[in-house]
Amino acid sequence: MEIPYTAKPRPDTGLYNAKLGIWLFLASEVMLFGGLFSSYILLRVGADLWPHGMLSIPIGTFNTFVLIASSVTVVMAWASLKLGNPGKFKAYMAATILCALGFLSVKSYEYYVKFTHYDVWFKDDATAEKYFKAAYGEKGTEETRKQFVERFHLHNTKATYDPAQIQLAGHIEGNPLCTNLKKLVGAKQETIKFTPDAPLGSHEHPHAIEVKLSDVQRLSSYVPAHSTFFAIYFTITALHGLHVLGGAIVLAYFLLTVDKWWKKAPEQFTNRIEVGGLFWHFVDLVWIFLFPIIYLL
Amino acid sequence: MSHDHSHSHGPGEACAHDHGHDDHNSPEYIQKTIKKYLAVGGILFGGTVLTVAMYYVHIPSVAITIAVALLIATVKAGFVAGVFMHLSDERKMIYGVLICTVFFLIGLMALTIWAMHDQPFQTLIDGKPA
Amino acid sequence: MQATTQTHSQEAHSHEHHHDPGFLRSYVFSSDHKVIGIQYGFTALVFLMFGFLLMMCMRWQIAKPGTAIPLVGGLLENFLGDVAKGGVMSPDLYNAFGAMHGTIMVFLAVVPLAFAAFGNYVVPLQIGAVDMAFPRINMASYQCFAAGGVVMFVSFFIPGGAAAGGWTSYSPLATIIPTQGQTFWLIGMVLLITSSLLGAVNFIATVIQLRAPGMTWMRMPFFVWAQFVTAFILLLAFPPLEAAGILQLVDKVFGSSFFLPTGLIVSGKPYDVSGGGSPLLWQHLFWFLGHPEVYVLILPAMGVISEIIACNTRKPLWGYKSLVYSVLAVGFISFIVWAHHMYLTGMGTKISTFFQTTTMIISIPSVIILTCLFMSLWGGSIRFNTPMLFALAFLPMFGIGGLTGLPLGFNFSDLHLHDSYYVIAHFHYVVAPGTIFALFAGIYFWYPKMTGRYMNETLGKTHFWLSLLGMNLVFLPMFFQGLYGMSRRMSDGGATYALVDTAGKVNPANEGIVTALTGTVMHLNVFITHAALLLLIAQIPFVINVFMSMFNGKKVESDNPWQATTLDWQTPTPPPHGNFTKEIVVYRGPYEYSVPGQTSDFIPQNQPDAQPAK
Amino acid sequence: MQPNPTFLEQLKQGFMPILASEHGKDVDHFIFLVHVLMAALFVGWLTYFLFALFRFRKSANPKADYVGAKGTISQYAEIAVVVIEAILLLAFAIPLWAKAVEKYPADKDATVMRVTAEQFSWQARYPGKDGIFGKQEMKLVSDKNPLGYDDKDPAGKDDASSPPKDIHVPLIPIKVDGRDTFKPVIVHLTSKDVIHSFKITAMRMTQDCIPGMSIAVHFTPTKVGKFNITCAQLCGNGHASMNAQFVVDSPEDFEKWFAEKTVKAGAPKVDLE
Ligand code: HEA
Ligand code: HEA
Ligand code: CUA
Ligand SMILES: [Cu+2]
Repeated sequence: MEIPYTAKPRPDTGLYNAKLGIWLFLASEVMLFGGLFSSYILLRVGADLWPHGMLSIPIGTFNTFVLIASSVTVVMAWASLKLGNPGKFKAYMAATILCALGFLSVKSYEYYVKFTHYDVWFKDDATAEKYFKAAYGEKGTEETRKQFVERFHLHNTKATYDPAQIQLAGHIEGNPLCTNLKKLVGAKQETIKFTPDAPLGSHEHPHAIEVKLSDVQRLSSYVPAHSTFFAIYFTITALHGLHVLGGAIVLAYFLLTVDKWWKKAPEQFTNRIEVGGLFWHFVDLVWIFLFPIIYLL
Repeated sequence: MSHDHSHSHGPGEACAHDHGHDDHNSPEYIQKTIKKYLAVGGILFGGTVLTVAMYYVHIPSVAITIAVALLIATVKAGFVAGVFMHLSDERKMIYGVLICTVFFLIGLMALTIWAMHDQPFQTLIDGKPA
Repeated sequence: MQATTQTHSQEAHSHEHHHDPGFLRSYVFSSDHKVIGIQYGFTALVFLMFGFLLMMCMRWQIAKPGTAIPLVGGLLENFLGDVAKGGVMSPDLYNAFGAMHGTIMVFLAVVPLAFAAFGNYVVPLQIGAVDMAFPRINMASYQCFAAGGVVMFVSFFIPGGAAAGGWTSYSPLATIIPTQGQTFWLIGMVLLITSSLLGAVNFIATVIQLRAPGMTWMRMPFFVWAQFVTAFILLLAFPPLEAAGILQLVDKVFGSSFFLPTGLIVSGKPYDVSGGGSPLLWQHLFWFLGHPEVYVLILPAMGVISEIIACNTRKPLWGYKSLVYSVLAVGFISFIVWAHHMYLTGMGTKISTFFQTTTMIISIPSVIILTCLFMSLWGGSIRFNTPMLFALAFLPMFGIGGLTGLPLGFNFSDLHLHDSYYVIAHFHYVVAPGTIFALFAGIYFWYPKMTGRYMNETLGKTHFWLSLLGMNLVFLPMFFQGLYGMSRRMSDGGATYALVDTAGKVNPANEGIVTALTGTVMHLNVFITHAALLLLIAQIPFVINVFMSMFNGKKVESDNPWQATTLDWQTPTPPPHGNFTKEIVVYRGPYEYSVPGQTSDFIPQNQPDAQPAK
Repeated sequence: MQPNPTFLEQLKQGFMPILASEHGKDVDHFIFLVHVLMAALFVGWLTYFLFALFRFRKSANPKADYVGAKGTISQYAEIAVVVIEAILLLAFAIPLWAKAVEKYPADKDATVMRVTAEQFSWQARYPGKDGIFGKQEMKLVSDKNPLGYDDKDPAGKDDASSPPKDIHVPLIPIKVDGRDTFKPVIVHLTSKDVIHSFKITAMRMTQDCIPGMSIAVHFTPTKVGKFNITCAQLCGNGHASMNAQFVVDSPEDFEKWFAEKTVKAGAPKVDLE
């Protein structure tokens, strides 16, 4: 028994099976990411405050270049096979996989940076102001308010916010990963050493300050639980990352088995590469939207 | 992929897709497309640079920023889909599937957003009826 | 071909053909669409039974709140612990069973049976394909499904029990219930959705690519059309629910708040999340699937019915083209009606007008489909065998269910009927005496093809009449309860707001309240539960029939015992690996029955030329 | 005790519960109309169906007819369905919904209250003479202030809270455009925790209470009496018992109840069962 149209296209549709299959699958992927993008839009439109510039644009841009490059190499890999050149195919495919790994490493680094960066909210105004001053000197309250305004693009400095609503951002000594108030209190810790972020327009970190946990209302690293922004950022990019990983594994499998397949069924193998490439381009395409929406806007 | 024109059609079925240009499998054709791929790669790089540059320029209107950024992204996506994914030269069947998909996606987004904004009974802000 | 017809059981048969691939490869990790179909079918039937048993426990609780469930009460206490203390169902357990009844029935019983099992077994045969386009993906699809089923099943036994937020899993409730049942539910759903997506890709590709020569679109049996549209619905409507499921999972596991608004107070304390989410967002994403999903439940059933009606009236389906266009229209419009489940969330006139208009529009193609099937009876020569009985009963039952969808579809009447037992009655009429009857019909119909033996007619007819009676006695009274204002999902069947309890004792808390449920309404609860018991008993002949007939059923006389025209009957029985023993070419439409001037009253699709009467 | 109507008696009144609101008449009428359409279709098709089964059984008609039904009756039936549905939609459902649900009476002409739902209780707050509610913010919630009312807000000084699960409104006759009717009720609905649904069958009124949102409904009671509020949206293990009484009083009874039972300003007690 043999299933028809695995290598040659069916005349009336002009398609071989796998190509139709992958396009159908991609259609469902469009709806999957579409659902997530819709959620993003709705949550953002409905939000009181939405942060900006929380992610490193140079890093994001770099990763965009990496993905685009991989898209070029994967299509070149396919074209090389079309020209009957498995040697070149290997080189291009290897480059593609390297790009994928590069992308994932950079992404992991970005995650790591976020997981060790903290925001602290204080119990009441007076306490908050006390710590703002400890962190940034006499003008501490103004400085943190400025940071707040900058973060949420509220270039209307006349607006008044109760300081207890404003968070102090920085690092905890020892760079703990994803800890929170409950965990710290649970570990019988009473104070933390906290290095606030550099004031706006400067790169110099202020000295670490001692923060009493009993003064803290909420403490969160930049994880999904931090805020809706980070929640959607991590969810979508993680899902996208999983697609990159999955795609890379499949492409690597093709790279490793090319010799065998090229001898046995060159046409079918070329089709597989085309199909794998289609998936890969789609992953790239998602990122093309993801990057401006999450990093820039 | 190309058509195998020699293939006999089943009874009652017609060839749905006909294209005039030369065989997609010929080396010359592939060579030509390779140039195209590299050009598109260049365009994608350029588009990215443009988007990021725009962010640093700080256009005062948020709406314009968003519109332009999304426009660039759409153009880039168009190139990826059209050239890398050969959509510009694809079969009817696939267009059909994708058109449905896009239609439903727009339905999902637009109707949900509309529904979330047509809530006249949402009332009582700070104790006073809105 | 005749040589292979002979009636071996499934096992004996495939051994003859190929070198023996071993038990595991043949039955567990097979990539043959027929084996996968049977795997799906069997698993789904077991879940169907399981879902029904859950509901029997709940029905007991509704009729006799606070009393121990006979027979199984002790078992529940043993397995589930305190939630079933003394064999009495606690509200928590009731909610868990309710959510799981809905989930299991929809996602683990009916979809796998109607779409995956029948679709897998029959579609490739009917279009003359050797297998599905991607056999190994097909296998992966079943494995994903099985894994999802296991996760769902295991969730009953974890501390705190299974998900208890309704099958709709509305946030914040589903998120803030502190136990992990919902997490299991979500993981299970992601697996089930993945399975459906793989299945859908495969079905569509198969129908588009693997039709036999001559099998043009308008020569496809209606069943194939129904499955084709169903596959598209699954393909495009399921992913947003998968997205929603992922978001709720992140809420649940990582403490984010996609669906939790700012300022939640749970048990008197602020709930420790960042807030800023939207409970309505979940509802939109859920119902974006939820509504198309109901057509996933009904379209394959309509497909099955059409095949059986055409064959047993011995005449072509009336209005084949209208059927096809209607089913396409239903599939298309089903994507833009979802918010009729959300009229009472505070929608404005404009948006609710949009959705009630689309809801009314979608009822039109349904009416056309039903009309065509009704008109198909006219002029037929109707054989009342068991499959046909179930198929015929489907029509009025779906009619009742569909018609009662109308008052729900108008927001002004939904104002009173929303979330009452009227809704329960509406959709059960469509899915239980509707879809389930169609599935029974399909099982009785294709059983001879799968096994080479008929199912027993006496047992079958007993099953039919008792089920028909039971279904109506169960669901008809619910309309009245609903109209009277009895709400669904009441763990005490409404006893708290009744004037008198089911035993006739006055409820002092409701003294003087004039809209409290009356004794009559409460008594219907008891009545329904008894009817449900009858319905359960009615299934015994079916279970016996399924297993007995495998060994002692009457053997089929030929490969085409019902004298049907479609290609599924033009194969050996049971069909071997690769399905067809000869080249298949299709020459005609699917329902060439009683063609004037012919000797035989049916002409198979692959028969080259008609034989004029002498 | 209430008279307990028999099945027949309930059937006679269309199995609808007692009606005590103005737009409820329209609801009932509309439900009736839709069911007439449904019944006509069902009876019509069922008659045809049974006849066809009998007439075309194999023994009566051994040879099937290839063509089958001719004529256009079924098309007419389909067109009729379309037309009737369109009429129901355009002439009834949409305008009635717009009138009954969206068109709010002015605050000053209505009994206004805010109902906060929580697992598993209902509580009403009346705005007092100024017609303005004191601030309610969930972040003010504490053991002593379970519904988060702001004590400092001057607008809240004359507010009054009902006891849990006991909500009253007065039945005050008024004239609108020369027509005798009663003072309408506006209820602002919100929830502290999960989604509940405020359902009073006698008023033919259902509305979800969604945390983070405040949604208003309005209706005009027409009868003195004690009615049920039930929760129509699954909200946890106490969902079934989350009912309350909604009492429509004569003005005097209402004043009396208001003076005796409500708690002025500050934070009312809520008992969590
Ligand atoms: C297979 C399942 C299925 C099908 C096919 C339908 C079909 C329809 N449904 Fe139903 N529905 C559900 C399953 C289904 N539904 C479920 C599961 C729920 C509840 C979910 C939950 O909340 O848990 C629900 C809930 C539901 C609601 C929400 C109610 C509420 O919560 O308040 C609404 C509202 O518009 C609705 C409307 C409709 C309509 C207009 C149709 C139309 O498509 C119907 C069209 C059909 C006809 C109009 C029949 C035509 C018949 C004839 C012409 C002849 C009749 C005569 C004889 C046969 C003799 N449904
Ligand atoms: C496809 C969907 C489906 C099906 C088939 C059913 C079938 C049945 N349902 Fe269910 N039901 C739902 C979907 C379904 N239900 C949903 C979605 C809800 C809402 C849940 C929620 O509130 O969240 C619900 C809720 C629901 C309620 C309301 C509970 C409440 O609100 O508190 C009730 C009450 O009576 C009920 C009863 C029944 C009954 C008596 C059947 C019977 O018809 C069952 C009949 C079953 C059979 C006839 C099966 C026979 C088959 C076998 C015995 C297999 C044999 C096996 C082998 C041969 C191996 N259902
Ligand atoms: Cu509150 Cu149900
Ligand atoms: Cu629906």
